[in-house]
Amino acid sequence: MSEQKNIGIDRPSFLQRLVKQKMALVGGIVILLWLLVGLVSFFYTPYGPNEVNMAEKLLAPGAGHLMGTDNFGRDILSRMMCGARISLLLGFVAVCISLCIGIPLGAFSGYYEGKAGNLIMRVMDSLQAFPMLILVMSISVALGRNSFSAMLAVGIAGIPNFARLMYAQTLSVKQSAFIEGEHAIGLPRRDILVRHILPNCITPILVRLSLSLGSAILTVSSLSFLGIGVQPPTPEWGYMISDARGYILTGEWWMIFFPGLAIASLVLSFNLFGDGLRDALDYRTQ
Amino acid sequence: MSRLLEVKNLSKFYTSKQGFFGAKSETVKAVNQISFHVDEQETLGIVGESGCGKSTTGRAVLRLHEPTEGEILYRGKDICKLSLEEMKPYRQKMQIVFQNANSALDPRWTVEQSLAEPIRLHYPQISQKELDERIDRLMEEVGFAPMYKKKYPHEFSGGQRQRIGIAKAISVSPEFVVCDEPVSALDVSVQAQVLNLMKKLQRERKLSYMFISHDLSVIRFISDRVGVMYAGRLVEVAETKEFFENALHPYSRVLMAAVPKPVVMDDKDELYRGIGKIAKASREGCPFCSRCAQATERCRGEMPEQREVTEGHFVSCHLYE
Amino acid sequence: NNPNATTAATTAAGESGTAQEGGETQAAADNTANAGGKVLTLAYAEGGKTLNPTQGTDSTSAEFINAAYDQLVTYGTKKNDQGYEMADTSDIQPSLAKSWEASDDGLTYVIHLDENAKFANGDPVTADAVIYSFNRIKDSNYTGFLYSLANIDTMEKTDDLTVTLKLSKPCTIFFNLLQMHIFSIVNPNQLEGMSEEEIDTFLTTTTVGSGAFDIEKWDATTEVILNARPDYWKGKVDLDKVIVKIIPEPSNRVLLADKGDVDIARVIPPKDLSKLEGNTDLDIRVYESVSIVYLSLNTQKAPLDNVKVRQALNYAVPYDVIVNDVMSGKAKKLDYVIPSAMPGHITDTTGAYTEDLDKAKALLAEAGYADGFDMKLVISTGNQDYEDTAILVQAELAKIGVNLSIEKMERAQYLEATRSHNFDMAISSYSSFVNDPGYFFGNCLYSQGEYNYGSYKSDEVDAIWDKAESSNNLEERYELYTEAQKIVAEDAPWVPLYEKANIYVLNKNVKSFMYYPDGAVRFAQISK
Amino acid sequence: MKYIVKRILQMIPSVLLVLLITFTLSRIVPGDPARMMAGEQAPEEAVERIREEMGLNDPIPKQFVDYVGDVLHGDLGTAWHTGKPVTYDFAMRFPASLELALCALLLAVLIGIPVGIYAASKKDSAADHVSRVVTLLGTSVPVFWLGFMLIYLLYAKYDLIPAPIGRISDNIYPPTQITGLYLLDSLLTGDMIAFKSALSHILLPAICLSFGSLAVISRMTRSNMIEVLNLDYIRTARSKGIKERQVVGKHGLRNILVPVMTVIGAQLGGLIGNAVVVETIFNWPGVGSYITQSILQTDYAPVQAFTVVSVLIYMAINLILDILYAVVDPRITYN
Amino acid sequence: MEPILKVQDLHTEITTNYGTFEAVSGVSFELGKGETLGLVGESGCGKSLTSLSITGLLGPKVRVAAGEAIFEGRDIFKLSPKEMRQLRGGKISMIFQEPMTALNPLFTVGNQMVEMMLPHMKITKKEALKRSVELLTDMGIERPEQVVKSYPFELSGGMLQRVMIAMSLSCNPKILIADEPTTALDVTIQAQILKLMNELKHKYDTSIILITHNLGVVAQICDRVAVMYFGRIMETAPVKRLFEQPLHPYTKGLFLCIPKLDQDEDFLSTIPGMVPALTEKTEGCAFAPRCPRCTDRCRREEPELVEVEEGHFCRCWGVLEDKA
Ligand SMILES: Nc1ncnc2c1ncn2[C@@H]1O[C@H](COP(=O)(O)OP(=O)(O)OP(=O)(O)O)[C@@H](O)[C@H]1O
Ligand SMILES: Nc1ncnc2c1ncn2[C@@H]1O[C@H](COP(=O)(O)OP(=O)(O)OP(=O)(O)O)[C@@H](O)[C@H]1O
Ligand SMILES: [Mg+2]
Ligand SMILES: [Mg+2]
Ligand code: NI
Repeated sequence: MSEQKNIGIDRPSFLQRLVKQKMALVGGIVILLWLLVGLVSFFYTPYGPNEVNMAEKLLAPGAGHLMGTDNFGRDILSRMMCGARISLLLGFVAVCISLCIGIPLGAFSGYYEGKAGNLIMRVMDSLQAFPMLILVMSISVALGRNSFSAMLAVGIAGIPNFARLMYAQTLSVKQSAFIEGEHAIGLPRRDILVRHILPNCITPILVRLSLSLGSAILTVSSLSFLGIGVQPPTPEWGYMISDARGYILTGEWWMIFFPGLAIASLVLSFNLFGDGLRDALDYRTQ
Repeated sequence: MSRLLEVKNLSKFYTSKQGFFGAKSETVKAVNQISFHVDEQETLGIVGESGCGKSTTGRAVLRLHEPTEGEILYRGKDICKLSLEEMKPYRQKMQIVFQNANSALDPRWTVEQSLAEPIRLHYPQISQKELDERIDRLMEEVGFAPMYKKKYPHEFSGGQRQRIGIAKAISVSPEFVVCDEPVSALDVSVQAQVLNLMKKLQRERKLSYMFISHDLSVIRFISDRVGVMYAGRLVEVAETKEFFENALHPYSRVLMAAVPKPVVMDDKDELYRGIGKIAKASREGCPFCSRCAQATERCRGEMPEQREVTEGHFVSCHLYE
Repeated sequence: NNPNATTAATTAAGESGTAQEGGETQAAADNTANAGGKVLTLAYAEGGKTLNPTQGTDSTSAEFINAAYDQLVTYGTKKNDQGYEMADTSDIQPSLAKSWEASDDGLTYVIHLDENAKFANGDPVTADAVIYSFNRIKDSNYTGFLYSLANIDTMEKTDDLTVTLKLSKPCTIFFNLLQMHIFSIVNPNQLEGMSEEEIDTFLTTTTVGSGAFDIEKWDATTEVILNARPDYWKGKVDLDKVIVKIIPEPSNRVLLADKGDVDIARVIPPKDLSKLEGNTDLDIRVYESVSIVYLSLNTQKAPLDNVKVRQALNYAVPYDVIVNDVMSGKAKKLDYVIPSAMPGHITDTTGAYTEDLDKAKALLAEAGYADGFDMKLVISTGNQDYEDTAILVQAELAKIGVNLSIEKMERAQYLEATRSHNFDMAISSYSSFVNDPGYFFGNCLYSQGEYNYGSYKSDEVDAIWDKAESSNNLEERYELYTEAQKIVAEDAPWVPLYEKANIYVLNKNVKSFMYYPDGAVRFAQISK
Repeated sequence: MKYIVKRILQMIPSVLLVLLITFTLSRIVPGDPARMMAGEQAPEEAVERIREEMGLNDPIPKQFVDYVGDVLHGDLGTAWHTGKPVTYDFAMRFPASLELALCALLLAVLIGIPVGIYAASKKDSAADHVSRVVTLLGTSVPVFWLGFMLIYLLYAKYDLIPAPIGRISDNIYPPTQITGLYLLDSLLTGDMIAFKSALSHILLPAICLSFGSLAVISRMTRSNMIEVLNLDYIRTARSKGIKERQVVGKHGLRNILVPVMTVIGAQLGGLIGNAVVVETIFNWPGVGSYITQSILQTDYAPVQAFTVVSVLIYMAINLILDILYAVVDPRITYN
Repeated sequence: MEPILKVQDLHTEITTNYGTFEAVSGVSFELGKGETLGLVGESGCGKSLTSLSITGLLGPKVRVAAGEAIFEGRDIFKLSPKEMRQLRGGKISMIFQEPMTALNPLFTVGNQMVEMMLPHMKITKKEALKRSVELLTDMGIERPEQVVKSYPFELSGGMLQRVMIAMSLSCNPKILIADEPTTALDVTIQAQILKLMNELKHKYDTSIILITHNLGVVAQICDRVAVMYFGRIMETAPVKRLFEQPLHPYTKGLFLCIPKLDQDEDFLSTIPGMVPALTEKTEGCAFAPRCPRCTDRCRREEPELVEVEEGHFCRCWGVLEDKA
């Protein structure tokens, strides 16, 4: 069917369409909330996130400590607030690493298709053959146990995702008549790549970005859970769960419950948002 | 009229590599040893059925797809041998309009941006003001008020988009435009508008067209000469009038007979007598021999040479020797 | 279930699935494994590293080696303060050695083997076997150092059942060494024709001893199954079967013990004991041990090269909170460096460091660090308690202006860092192989000591050690070490934190459980 | 056949690359494996001797060549933390992991695909939205958290399942070994006691493990199905007057099979990764928990070996999938 | 002649996220027994939606808002889904534009033909397969036994379209709706298909609704023509009459737009302006903005479809006035 048949002229803007995606909206709002919480945590938390107070250890949620305290009497709410900024930051930097390396690699191999490109994609395939978590664990153990290496590991492991997406996108956009038109005009290949192909691949990359952020946060927290991610006593959510697992039997459920909820809500929001983004950007679902 | 473009023995083979080591490969002879020419301010129409190599010819002529062999002389200069840098002035002189108006413009760029890019590229010295004027003029030339230039491609209808595609092609003042089925996707009423526009532009800007279509009536309207392609070969070339009155190649005649004419006939059983059976193109000899009612042994074994039967009327068929 | 086999250990490389085959015949009749036999089930955190006596230096490996092998001698029993049976390290009892004679100068030992002693395949235990086994220890990369501790100079076969050992100098801990699992006697007949390398690989997974158990399955990460040998030369033990489940997740071990799904659980986080204490089916045993935990201070690095700073740190650590909250009271504050289970322990705690932040601040100010300083604290993975301790120390030191950042490292990396003295401060633990202050000091605080991570060097302490080690008089040695401990306290190269307790959670149905100072469970003694 | 050989040949460079990556990773890991092998209290000379024996003092390129040579001989090294050859450890644990992974995958497929199809055919209905949120949750909830919550509720609190250890209760003999998969073996031998016990043990870890894959599979099924249901031939099928169930079940399903199979194949990587966590939490005696221990103790031989093996498995599965594609889709041929 | 299908005032609505609009508004026509009705009009004018409305194959967001379609004495729009299913394929069958995509690529041609027959005829699979082969022979396909076993991708477009025709005729339908059956094909193949359809029309005695935008095709095959514009039928007439004497300005314009094969032209006449978007509200005659002889009345009031001469209906004030 031709585009022209589409009801067309007064087609709603992208933002309007995104807002129509109610779930994406919810996701976006929750992400913003967490972002806000993370920002606020720089200036204000009810208690210090690492403030030990043995006199108040293992308090159930209540007036003084809304989410209770942990085995060192640290306020869980405060730790959760700081955890938001840590998770968001780690996830964001990790995805940025994947993005900044993956996109150029994918675009290069997709557009120039030569031997080098072929080799790059083979390397990507091999990387993708690794079980993700194992690769991440290996890399971050190899680089030393801290949040930086966890971030780097998640970032590296995410490169093939973006490279392959970009590769496929580039290949498909390259087929468009308008790219051929640019060739006909004599626009240098590099310009075509940068000015025409890259911008036209943005849409799926944005979607992937959102989804990847979710999974990066999840992976980083898995690492912390396994004891590889962050250094104690960083209030990272996964690390908090790992810390708290010994207390679930004695009935101190709040120690494990809230961080888990936080991870789930943040990751879910990124997924919802990415999903909505995809729907809003996809003309076919109109 | 002087020669603008002369194509000699142009071939384009596609090899589809299979497997990592490329051990197996299959060759598609999309265009096979064709020769033709286009004069200044002339339109050469190319007809043929789907997959016969029309688009490939168009792209090969512009070196959008590197020809496998053959010469392309543009004003006597073989452009096949030029480097990318040397090719640049020719890119300005030779342009292309595509069939699919939807994907022919970058969806993320406004019409203005799309039009400005080629101009800037080929006239780097141009001032912003001149550029604006030029774009406005272009817009008017293809029948839009200049304010439309701020819009995005998806805000236009198919016919309008096709006109913008044409505007983009002529923005750098080319001499030669390959039109690859520019009206096939359009409704008749819109098609008429676009065809008129193209004819007008040709006259005003002294353009030469290589106009690809599978619609004989469109070809008849726009072309000065007609070339018929079949299975990668150019089987007949003639002046339009000559062609429609006196087509020689059996395939050309089949084509003519097959066009449904908007005339009501009483005896419908009489329809399409001359079409004959339909079969795959023959791989040996004359590709049409598998469908040709007059085919002989010779046709099956030997590819006929292209010969000039009457002045300006070339045909590749053993029947005319 | 396979009495004729030399050993039922199924773990020979490449032969998978024997364990299942074992179950096969019985499963056909009745699929309840426990029918009839006495089975002891244990939950452990890890499953040991090897069954090879000359390579297994960790305590879990020791348990399985002890089960499958006998040594020349063993410890007698005594009751501790709580009335529990435990090994009496001063009471050496015969095992494979029926009797022995020592020369007065303590340089010659004549050992008579028990003529009834038989290896699992029926071969008698002979002098050759003893010499063969001891030679293997001597040559081992892993345990050769223990052999050298025994000062054995020559070994001689007097007759088939008698061995004469000549020492280069007297060894006060001679029999304490001989009773160790390292000094297990292997059956040389079963190793004939193999190269050294092959033997090591073979023994990793196969046992060729005279012990009370056959090892049916040894899988260090899932489970270990031992079957009591009906033809054990000392007579079959009470249990029929021992199943050791390897459960790395501590909370799961707690759960299992709580539900009665296992008979014995080891390495239980102290904080969970309070929950288990409420369970009347359980018998929780807490024994003092020779394991100590302390902060190593790198005495070569500023500002820790300043003794005042080190003393200040000693005053700034929340000992009581660590003992009560991290260790849930199941540990004991370590006042001086030698733990209470070791000879030479100082019982009088006056003069030992206690938390006193004012004093600490004053000392820091004296040292010129009134505003404190930044520093890294290195800890190793694998023990939650260290992490918790580190967090508490961090929080407390912050109060005197010392900002600690905690750096958790892989065990291997941690070892590298501490051994190469490349750290500021580290949480270290030490568990003396040999329960002797000389051994302990020599390793940890002697300037050339292998584990002197903090590069502590005190001429006085070195002199005392030299003197004590050349002495044969136990009393004198202990006195000398008391003096040394005081000096160490003054120099403060460590912040001694606590001595760990050995905790066993027993189901009440477990009887005659006996504690050994090395912490390893001897299955043979347990009945049910 | 020739195609398969060719594909296997193609894998060689990839496998070499994987070997190089794992080898590199293992060499930049801090900490000295010889020290860990020798034992913490071993003297330095002993460690040095072990280092020499292990070839750790050789130049790095030689070490890599030796390593590749060993792998080619089927020697994946020795795990010092278990004291056994890695191949042996793997062989012991593989059936357990396979059983768990298969169960999880089966759950994911058997639930995921029908849910996806249903949601697609009832697009934008309440059921669709619910399934969408639930499946999104599947990819969002950390599996370790879910595992603990389930253990806490079902074992600790309400005692509905047996202790989360191992594959079968201690007091029950495992079934006669045929395939190594307890569920299958016990069914084959008709040993219902073992079957029940094994089932109750595998249920929770399998659910945990499948949750993520289930989500992905059902989402992919849904979106592919929606796309397919918009295609011309579905309209043709409807125009024939056949039942809607047949339209979706025959024409729709067959056409989403290829992408869905691809997803299932791709899930395997995630499954292996998650298995590492799930097996640890549930004390499942499989390869995953073994690898976690190895990584945490910096025992690199098993990790290296595991990576290589799982990459091989991944490639093998992709090969099998490619062959299956040709079965499903006549347009795909290999010659 | 008694009509076999009578569509009355059909309105079809499309709901999108941003509002509801009518894509077919008030289409009425009759289809006689054995008659071929051509439905012509430009892209997007609602031809396909009209046919899909009749067969009940509208998508999830499209629905018939009003109108009736009487077939065999019953209103199709009031049938239950089950009755509708029996009708579809059995009594009313369809052919679509793209033969390449209209057949499921993963099943053999035979399988898909058999599938069509099973629910509508008392027939076994084997018999159905045999019938498929016979039908294919009727379509002039050589070696039909082999074709039955092949997959769609192994056949050419022309072959597939024949398969589609064979399939649609397999249950002896009363009505065959062909939605642009030849648009995607080359002219030579199109010619063959048209020839085939002309032959089959008589043999199978089906009424055909042929949707196309090619007036040439209409001339070759139809008995009657309905010209659609903007969701409405503008003019209906017997084919010969329409070609010789079109009345509606839009129809006239259309004819003039087509380039002639047999004469040189310098300019084509065009219809000025553009087709309005369906979402736009129109007042008066939908064609008014582009009409050369538009009056105030045209802009105000929408004309009715009126029979101006025997069998010739037209929706235009101007034409009505001329006649009056
Ligand atoms: N990039 C390519 N790779 C391989 N084969 C190609 C490629 N482009 C075209 N072909 C093949 O070359 C032949 C000629 O294609 P071409 O596009 O020139 O035909 P056409 O006459 O323009 O057809 P249409 O009327 O459908 O546009 C076809 O058989 C086609 O399959
Ligand atoms: N499912 C749908 N959702 C939204 N709009 C639709 C849908 N189906 C059809 N339309 C719109 O309805 C109008 C009429 O569509 P229809 O398919 O009937 O046109 P047509 O006359 O068959 O055109 P063509 O010649 O291009 O096939 C078009 O503008 C189209 O965009
Ligand atoms: Mg083309
Ligand atoms: Mg249509
Ligand atoms: Ni269209």
